[in-house]
Amino acid sequence: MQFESFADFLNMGGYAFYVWLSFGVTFLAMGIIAIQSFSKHRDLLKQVVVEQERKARIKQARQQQQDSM
Amino acid sequence: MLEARELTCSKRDRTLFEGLSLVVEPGELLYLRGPNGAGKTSLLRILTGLSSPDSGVVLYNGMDISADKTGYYQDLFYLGHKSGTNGSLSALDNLSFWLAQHNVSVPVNTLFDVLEKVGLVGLEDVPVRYLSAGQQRRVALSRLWLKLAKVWILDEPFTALDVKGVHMLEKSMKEHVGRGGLIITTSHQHLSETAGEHRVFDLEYRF
Amino acid sequence: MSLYQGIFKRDMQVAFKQKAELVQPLMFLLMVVTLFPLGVSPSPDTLQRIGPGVIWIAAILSSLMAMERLFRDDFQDGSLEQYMLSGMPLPAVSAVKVAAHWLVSFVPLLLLSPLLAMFLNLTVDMYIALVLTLILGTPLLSLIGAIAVGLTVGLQKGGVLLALLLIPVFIPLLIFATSAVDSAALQLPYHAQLAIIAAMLLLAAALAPFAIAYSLKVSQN
Amino acid sequence: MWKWLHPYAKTERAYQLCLTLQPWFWVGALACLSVGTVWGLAFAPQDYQQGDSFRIIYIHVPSAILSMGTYVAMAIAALVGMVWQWRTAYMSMIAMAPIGAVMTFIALFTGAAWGKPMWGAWWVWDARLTSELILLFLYMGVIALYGAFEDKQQAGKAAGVMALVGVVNIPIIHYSVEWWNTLHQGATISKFDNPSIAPEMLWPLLINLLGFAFFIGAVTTVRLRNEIVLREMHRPWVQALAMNKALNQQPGDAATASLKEGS
Repeated sequence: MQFESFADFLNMGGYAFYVWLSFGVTFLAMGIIAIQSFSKHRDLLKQVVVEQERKARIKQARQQQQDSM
Repeated sequence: MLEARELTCSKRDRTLFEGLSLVVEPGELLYLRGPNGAGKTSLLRILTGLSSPDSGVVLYNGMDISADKTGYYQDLFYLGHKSGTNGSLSALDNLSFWLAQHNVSVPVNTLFDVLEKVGLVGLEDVPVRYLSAGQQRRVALSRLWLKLAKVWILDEPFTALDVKGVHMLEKSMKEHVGRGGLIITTSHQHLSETAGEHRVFDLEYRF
Repeated sequence: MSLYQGIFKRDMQVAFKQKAELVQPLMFLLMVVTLFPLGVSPSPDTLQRIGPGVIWIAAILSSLMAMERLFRDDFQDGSLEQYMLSGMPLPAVSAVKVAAHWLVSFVPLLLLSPLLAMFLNLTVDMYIALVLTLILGTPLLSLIGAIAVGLTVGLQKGGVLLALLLIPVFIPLLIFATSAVDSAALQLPYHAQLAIIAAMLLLAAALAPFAIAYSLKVSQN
Repeated sequence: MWKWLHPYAKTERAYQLCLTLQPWFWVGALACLSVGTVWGLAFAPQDYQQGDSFRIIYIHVPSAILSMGTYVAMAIAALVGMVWQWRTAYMSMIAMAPIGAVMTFIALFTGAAWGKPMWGAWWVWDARLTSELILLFLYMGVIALYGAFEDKQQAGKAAGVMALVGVVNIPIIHYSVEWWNTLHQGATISKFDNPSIAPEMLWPLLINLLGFAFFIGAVTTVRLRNEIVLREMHRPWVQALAMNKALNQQPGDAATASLKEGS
């Protein structure tokens, strides 16, 4: 271990702010792109279901018009 | 009662019509006929106050519309060539915003029912640009049943409508006239008897 | 919702549905600003000297790109006619539309300004002056720009014409804004310049809506 | 040639491939990233010149390398799409673009944060950072172009051409910016030399590089599946997939029915 104590590790030889800021932003950005991709996947599948129901409603409305003609 | 006195209008230095006067009483359907380029659309736009004539005046209930517009616009519904709906919004949003602008409050279910009446079931929340021209026309037409306007000024309302659409529109025109409404419309297909009796006003093409 | 909410909310929703048209002027602004260090010189003090001018010129050019969106869609799909027939006074409608346009195009520009200041090595005082001039200047851009957009909305090739009409009119704003930031760099007070910009803004806020309404009627005719 | 690749031109096979690859990518990414970061932060020796601030290298260098690498991979996918007319190639190209842009942003941010203690300013027009910024603009261009088209088939082809134009320009931009930088060397910015990499410093760097690559692979598979579902929405296999996904989650009522009462 390069550092004597955990506090020294956190201090990063005086550059704590820059090191932890860059690591934080990096993993934050990676997290955001990953989560965004997964939630888009969920929304897309939900959208497919909505499209299915929309088709069913349109078909059903067409039937009603045929019968009422 | 909508009256036009001595209207003159020229577009790109060609006088479309001059000294044109007409009176339309409530409970009357005026069918404006004329070849392409005769100035039908320009006349309609002048009657709605959207564009101003070179000379002459348009009166609604005896008052000049260019002076006090709010009273006239409260009773007016104008359907132009353009549908007046934004492509990226859905039919539902377009209509609810339009109603808000015209100070008409209508429960959401009525929106759905009117859209069902014009045959747009299931397409209520689809962005309008994905709809066909005829369907977009129906979204614009569905405003007829949402805002109870006395005066209907329709510019070729039947374009891009299928047979069922035309029949429905003519039936509602007949009902509107029956209720004492006033309609001025142009159309390239002759009005069938379902639209009830109507007066014809001919606009010749001037060179 | 009330009358004017009908327009404001509609513009907001349309704007968020067409996100690309919002982001592109901002990217244009960022790219124009990055051209200057490459073209002129990367040394920090040169950049600091030309910084305010560069940011303001880039802001004006990028606003010209976004400006056309104000009435173009509404004119083409006929919504503008329906506004005119809605009984709402057209100057009020134009004011609401300009406010919505300002919120959607220029507030992101304000949010981007720290990055631009960093790229051009502006000091903190200069940055504060820059933000103040942006807050006062950009509504002025929107208001005056809307008049020219109202006039050119009917034409097919309105884009370049819009720039020709508006750039001369934006010159006073450019002069006072950049001089305010420059005097901030020299630690001199810059309230005079801000006051002049504010005066121009108030004048535009009072008169522009009527001019916009008139220009829309002209292009509708 | 490349016979084994042909079946993956069809979208359903490509979807299954992504499903099988994805868990491995995620496991690889998590393992390598955690090992590499901890090793780099805690156990790697300090740099004699810059002390501990140089540890930012363990994320700056991998993200910089991979931002360039993802763009090249994107261009290769575009080329494959163009030459063999594979739709999945175009889809994977546009699936990679956002992550490449994120990698470039990371490289930019960490480069600026690393440079601050050295140069005293958050942003300096250093050669590497400037070409990284231009790369970000190239990414933005491809993404914006893809988004501008309504028909995604056309969008793929157009963005593909831009990706190829971009990849040809990357070396040109790189060397012209290097030359521009030396031209203005006289300016006040002092160019700090690359820290000499001792072997025990290098290992965590390589592990992190692998970790980042796995991460990019993992997110690309997810986004590629998104793109496939988006483009093949009317295909029966996508509808079956979506239906049973919705059923085993919670058989909610039809979405549009709630829209009718809810809005």
